[in-house]
Amino acid sequence: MDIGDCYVGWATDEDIRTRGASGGLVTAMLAAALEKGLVEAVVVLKKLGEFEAVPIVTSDPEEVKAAAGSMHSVPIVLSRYLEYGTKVALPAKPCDARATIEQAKRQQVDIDTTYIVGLNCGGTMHPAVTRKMLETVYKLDPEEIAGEEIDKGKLIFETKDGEEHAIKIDELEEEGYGRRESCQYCEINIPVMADLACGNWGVIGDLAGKGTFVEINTEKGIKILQNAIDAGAVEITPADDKGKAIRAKVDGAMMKVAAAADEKYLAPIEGSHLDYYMNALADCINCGACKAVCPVCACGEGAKCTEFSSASDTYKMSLFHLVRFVHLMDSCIGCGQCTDVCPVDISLTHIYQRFARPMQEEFEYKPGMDMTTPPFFGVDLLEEGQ
Amino acid sequence: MAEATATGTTSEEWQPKIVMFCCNWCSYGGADSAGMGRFQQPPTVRVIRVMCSGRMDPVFILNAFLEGADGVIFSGCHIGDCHYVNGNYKATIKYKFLKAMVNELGLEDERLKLDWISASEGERYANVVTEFTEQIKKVGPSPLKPEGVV
Amino acid sequence: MENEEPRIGVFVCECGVNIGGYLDTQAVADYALTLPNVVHTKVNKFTCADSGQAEIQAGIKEHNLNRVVVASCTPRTHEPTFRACCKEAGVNPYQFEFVNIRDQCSWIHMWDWEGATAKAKDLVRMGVARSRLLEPLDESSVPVDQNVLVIGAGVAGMQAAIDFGDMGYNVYLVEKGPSIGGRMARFDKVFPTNDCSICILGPKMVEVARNKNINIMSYSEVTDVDGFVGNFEVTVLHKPRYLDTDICTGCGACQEVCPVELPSEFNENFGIRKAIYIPFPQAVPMRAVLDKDNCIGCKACEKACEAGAIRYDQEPIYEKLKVGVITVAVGMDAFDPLPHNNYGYGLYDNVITTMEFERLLNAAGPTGGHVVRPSDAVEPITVGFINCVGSRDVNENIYCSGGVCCMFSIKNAQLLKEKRPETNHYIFYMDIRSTMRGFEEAYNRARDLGVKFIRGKPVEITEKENGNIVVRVEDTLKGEIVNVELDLLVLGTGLVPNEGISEMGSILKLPRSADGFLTELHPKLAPVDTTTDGVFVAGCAAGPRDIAYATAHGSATAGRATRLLSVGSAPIMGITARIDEDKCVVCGVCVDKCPYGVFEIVGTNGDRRINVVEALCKGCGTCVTACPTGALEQSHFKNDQVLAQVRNVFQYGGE
Amino acid sequence: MNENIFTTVCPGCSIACGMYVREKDDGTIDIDWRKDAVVNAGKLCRFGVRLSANLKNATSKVDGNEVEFSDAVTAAGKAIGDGAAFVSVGNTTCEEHLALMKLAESKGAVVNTGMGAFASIPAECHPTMGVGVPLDAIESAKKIVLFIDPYEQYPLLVRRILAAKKNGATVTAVGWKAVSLADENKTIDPANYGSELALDSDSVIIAEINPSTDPDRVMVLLNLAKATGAAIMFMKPFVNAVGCDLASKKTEQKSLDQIIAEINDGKIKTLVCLDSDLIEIMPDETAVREALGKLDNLIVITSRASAIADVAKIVVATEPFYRKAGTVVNAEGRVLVGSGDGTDGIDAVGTLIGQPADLFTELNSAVLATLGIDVVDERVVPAYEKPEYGAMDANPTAEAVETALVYAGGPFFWNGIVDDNDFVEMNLDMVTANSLLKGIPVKLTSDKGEVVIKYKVSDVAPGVVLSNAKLPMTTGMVTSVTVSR
Repeated sequence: MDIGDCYVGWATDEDIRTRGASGGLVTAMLAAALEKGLVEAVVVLKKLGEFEAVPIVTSDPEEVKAAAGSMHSVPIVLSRYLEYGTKVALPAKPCDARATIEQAKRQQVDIDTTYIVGLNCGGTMHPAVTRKMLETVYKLDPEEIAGEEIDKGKLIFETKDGEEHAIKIDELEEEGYGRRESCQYCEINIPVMADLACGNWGVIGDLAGKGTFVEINTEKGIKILQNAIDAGAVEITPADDKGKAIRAKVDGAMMKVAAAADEKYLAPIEGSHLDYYMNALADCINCGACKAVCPVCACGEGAKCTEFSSASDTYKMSLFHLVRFVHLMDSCIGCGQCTDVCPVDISLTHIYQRFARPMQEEFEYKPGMDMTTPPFFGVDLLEEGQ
Repeated sequence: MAEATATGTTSEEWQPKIVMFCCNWCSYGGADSAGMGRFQQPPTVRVIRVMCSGRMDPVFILNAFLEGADGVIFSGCHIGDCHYVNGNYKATIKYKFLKAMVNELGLEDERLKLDWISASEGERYANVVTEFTEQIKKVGPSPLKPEGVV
Repeated sequence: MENEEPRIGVFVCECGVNIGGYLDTQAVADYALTLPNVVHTKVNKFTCADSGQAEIQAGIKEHNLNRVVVASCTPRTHEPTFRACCKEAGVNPYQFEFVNIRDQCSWIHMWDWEGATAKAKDLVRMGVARSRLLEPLDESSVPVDQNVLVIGAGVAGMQAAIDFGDMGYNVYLVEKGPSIGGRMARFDKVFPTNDCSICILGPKMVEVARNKNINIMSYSEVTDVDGFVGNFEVTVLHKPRYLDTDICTGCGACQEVCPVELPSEFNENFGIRKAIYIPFPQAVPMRAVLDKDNCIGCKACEKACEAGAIRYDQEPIYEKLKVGVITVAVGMDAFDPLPHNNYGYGLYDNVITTMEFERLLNAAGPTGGHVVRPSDAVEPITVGFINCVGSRDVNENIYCSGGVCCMFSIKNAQLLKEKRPETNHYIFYMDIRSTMRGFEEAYNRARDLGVKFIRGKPVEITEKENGNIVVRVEDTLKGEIVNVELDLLVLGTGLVPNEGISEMGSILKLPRSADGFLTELHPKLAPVDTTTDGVFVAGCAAGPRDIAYATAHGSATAGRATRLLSVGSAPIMGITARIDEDKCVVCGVCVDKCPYGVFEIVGTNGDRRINVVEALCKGCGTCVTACPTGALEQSHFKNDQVLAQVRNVFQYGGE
Repeated sequence: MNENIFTTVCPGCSIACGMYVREKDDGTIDIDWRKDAVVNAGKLCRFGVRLSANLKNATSKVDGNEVEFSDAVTAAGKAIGDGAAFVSVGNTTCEEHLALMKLAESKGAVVNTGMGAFASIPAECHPTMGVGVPLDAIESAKKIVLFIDPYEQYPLLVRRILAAKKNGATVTAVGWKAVSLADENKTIDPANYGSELALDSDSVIIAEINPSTDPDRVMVLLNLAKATGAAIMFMKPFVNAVGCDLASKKTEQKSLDQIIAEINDGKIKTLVCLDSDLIEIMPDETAVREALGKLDNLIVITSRASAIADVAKIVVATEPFYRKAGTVVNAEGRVLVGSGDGTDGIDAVGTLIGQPADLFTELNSAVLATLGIDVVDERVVPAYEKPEYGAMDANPTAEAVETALVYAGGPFFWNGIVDDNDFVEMNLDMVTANSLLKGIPVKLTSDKGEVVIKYKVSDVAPGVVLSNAKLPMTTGMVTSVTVSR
């Protein structure tokens, strides 16, 4: 088994294989990691209702097996749940993985003891939006939903009666439904930065739906997969080239869609930028939620953005936001959390991205993709300048 | 208008207020040399001394703008001459960020300036101040200036 | 002390008319009194004068001040004065704040009374706001190890070593070459007195060798320096000589039998040396060295060595030293005209450099003191010297090599003329810089001897079939173009930084100036100090110098360093980085931001923390800027102290 | 390395935002955003975001000594005799409130919610005063009139109002401070509300009732709503104020001021407070402390450490709010339940009134009965009877004083928490007129004393010094002060 290899795998355990998505490879792998002591803890997405799952930390393999993924899970701020150095494995969408890597750069997570099992992601949906969409567009009772998937540009809901209801994502998103805005223009669908990249894209033939396509990206990736195989928890077979090609094709298609969304949402601001941003932030109530959820912010309660800024400032804009802008310019991964939690509905991710994009391009730096030091903190690139 | 009294000039012409951060070893010395050489310049600049341009925290500059600064200059030793090995290189990176930030924010590009001034460049210091002041007069008072401050 | 309510006194200086003449000092003082926590203000004629300082101290007593603000000239010159004044009166020197209303206000707004006054008020308001937040600091100190490291055993390094040794301190004198002596050992005679170089240097070299406090480490290099003032940890590499220096007697039998002949570096590659050789007759230590790269392994030397000193299997040895202070005297190189073939050097046989000429002139040199020209070994009759080769030249180095090359050429022309009166000499110069004592006399002596001085920079050098060199030059005094045919042309090459200097700079964290030489702390007031406490610089490492200057520097470093050694402790300035561990999230950004290695992450998992080695900190504050949490603070330049100034630039409704 | 996640609502105000509380093995908590919550889509204001810092658990005490829960209950049993007075403003579940009512009944007393307005306004108005309109209804309103500052007082209303504006609504704010999202900000004499605010049945009036609200102001607004057919919604500062009011309806009510008065007259000797901290809730802290000092018995049943618990004779410490079983009714009348199953408070009362331990089940069904529902579904707002009421003649006392310190009481205010609210606001004229220095605190002086505090320049009515934090020198929601440097 080598870095770069691609396999299709599935859980040997009947129950996991049938319950877990795509043959339950990931679930089985995580459980095995716990059982064999490769890790002390696993982060699983505890499902609290059809449309919401929250990450919880567990050291109980049974809880891992019981949990199943969800399209609506929020990006994971690992350091909020774990002490540095904990041996942990977590399932991670690309943004989760990038968040984790950024935290590792800030010494909040020990990358060497953290196994990131990446999951392909075509985007996530906000529970509230999803419900509204089901009621108004699909004309379905949210409580009747049994499952969902994205296929061929369509968002498909399966109701408990087994019926499938499909609508084109573009149409949905035209009307402001569908995936989170940040997901719509996110161009990373395959978690190449994680230790393993898992998903159902590229699983074809009679394995379709019964197996998970897994690409090995790191030594750690080999470790956790091999561990599961040795434990007899999973079986794998080399992925065939046709499968690889299809996977790449799907990825390519998604990237095109993302590029289009980028054009749409991040088109240059018309008129005065200052007015644009002042209006955008006018309703800020200084709750601090955006910072609290930010996965690339390592600071605690005390931070430069909060310490030197106060609700009592008589400023036209809040120093808090301006400092956040600077700090995020190289580091924002566009995960969408700040927008999600903003009580006055400021599209913060959108704003941060407007500041971050040009900087990340100038420094040819994409946060969360590897352990490169963020330019703002970088010293080595200075030396080049000398 | 109110700003006229800000710098107490009798002239009706609006005088901007500029915050300038100088490193202790070069630029602050340059400011002193300007004095030694009696190089006259408009009384628009308020100098704040830090030990090294590497100490130049974006928070300071952003705060200066929010306070009402019409322009901000930060200045250090010429590249290669840093008293602290490479503090001014680090300042250069921060400047890149701030410049991009200020531009995206929609503040006029002219309002933020980084310049290397050595302790011996008194005349140059005066020129920098004078030219920057003229530049700011052209763009006018900062749109971020809070009401009522002078 | 810290949380006691601030009681600020503001003293506004008129500086005679320097301030009082251009802005309303009384108005500034009155305004200051309206500011919160200001309980006393006074206008002084000269605040820095005894009377002014007395008024400050009286104010402190009378109003029980715990903070003092002086609005006058510049902290760069007067901060120490006022800090001392405050300290005497019981106010912590770091709770003194300087407001610059002369150099940066009255002097630059001489015709704007209103504007200058308003600006002065703003500056005072900013200063008072900062002063309100200033915290008392005490300068801590660290013990100073009593051992000394001198890097480079040229004349400057040797002098430093001797002085340290004589004062009773143990000195490690590290020299990268096989013998001490440096450049001076290669000179024939030295200006302006023209005494024999080795005759005066030789005894000094022996003096070094004899000094029981000096530990000569020749053929060795400093590869790493850790630690801080008083506590440096030095790694020295002892390069293998492939012989046992304790046994070797320096008899030279080995070099007699060695079959390998190589150009002799000591003789500027005129003449030869063997693969195993004694560096030069007066070498200290008088020991052979085997050049392994060129050794053919015939073992002839081993047989010839009666002492049996040869050790072919010797390995490099790394030694760790602990020292308290360091003198850097790594010297210079002569400018190399080869790459650009300046004035035909490298193209025409009979164009040589001063250093090469020195060796030809030297009785112990390759030609036994007979100056011959390379092309045909004939003794030249007409010799020309070009000055400022590689100096005062926009294409090479803009700086002047300190008159060294001027005097070189004058001396060499003179020497040859004295030796062989039949010879003619031309010196092509831009300016003659005979600035130091006895230089001008040497210049006159050369003129009297008939050395011809042509003021002009040669524009063209050509070679004739017979090997003669023709110099085409405009005699700018006569204002005419002349062609001078010479048998030999000597280039007065300037002084350039030693090739190893950039490495030495980074090992010791010393900045270098535009000219490439090490930067002293202050060119006038601290010429041998550096920005790294406990490290001093002597000789040509800090710029072109002549021997006298370099020697004086050597002694100077010993003198400066002894301040620390004799007291046995070194002060650490108060403006260092401090960390608030409750706020710190151990993100580690500061660690690689710091150019001095102040920070390290210690502990594991939950107990990880940042360890701050304050003594290493130079107080630049770069780490404070990088720290995202604000846990790092630079004492005396804390975030809120600087922000207090920023937030007082403006005020509601004017005053 | 496992954690419990509780689904709960934020105890900050009557919007009752849905949220998760993560409880680690060591008992420390951290909040998480419950994006599936219908009330707030997971969004929280500063109070909710910082809940773990804002709420500290209580400990059972008798005469200042820590004791076991059961001992505290026994002690309470002895102390609570006939003639005891009971207060529960609505910081806990309907069930706990009901339990307290049972206890009160057994002592021939009632439970006061402290909302004086309810006492002096005809009962037929109570449903309208109690239950507001669904928050979605705000979004679809054509015109919105704000008698509150949503930013400071009820931040989670802001997004609803912004949504309404997107849908074409116009917003008018009537208050001390200009509200930036309002199309127009006005100060209007209550007499002219009708004429100045062109309202109709597509309009929504958003106001507040708190323990210190002048009933006449409420009546004026009720009249306005009746006259124009506009929907009206009274926000309340306590998470379950509505539920507790519904539970206590038809019982005679007293305002907190009355209760304090009766303590001072010696009419009340024993006071039982259920998650109701009069010291924090009432503006004049000193007066309250004095009064409480005169009691023979002050019994506090509470889930959080609070000022009143510190001075109480007996503290019965119940589980933190997020662990409680039971129902909460928010300002829109929505019925909410958390995933907690704690019943300490109820069990405590159970023991006191000699009722079986499964008192909760009984109370719970009683609550559902009162609300007229069989099952709790957070996504459905039950239908509430809102009887017609006649116009009332009201003459609200003028609040304007020459220079007045005025409160905009938000969650932090009612919970007595100093956070990022440690400053007052005034307009630029007031600053320059008193030649205040920038960045230097202002001095406010009332008959009661003085305070030095940071100030901010904002668009506040002339003569008004607005505060979100409670200051020691206040005498009421509006206090006459002088401003100086």
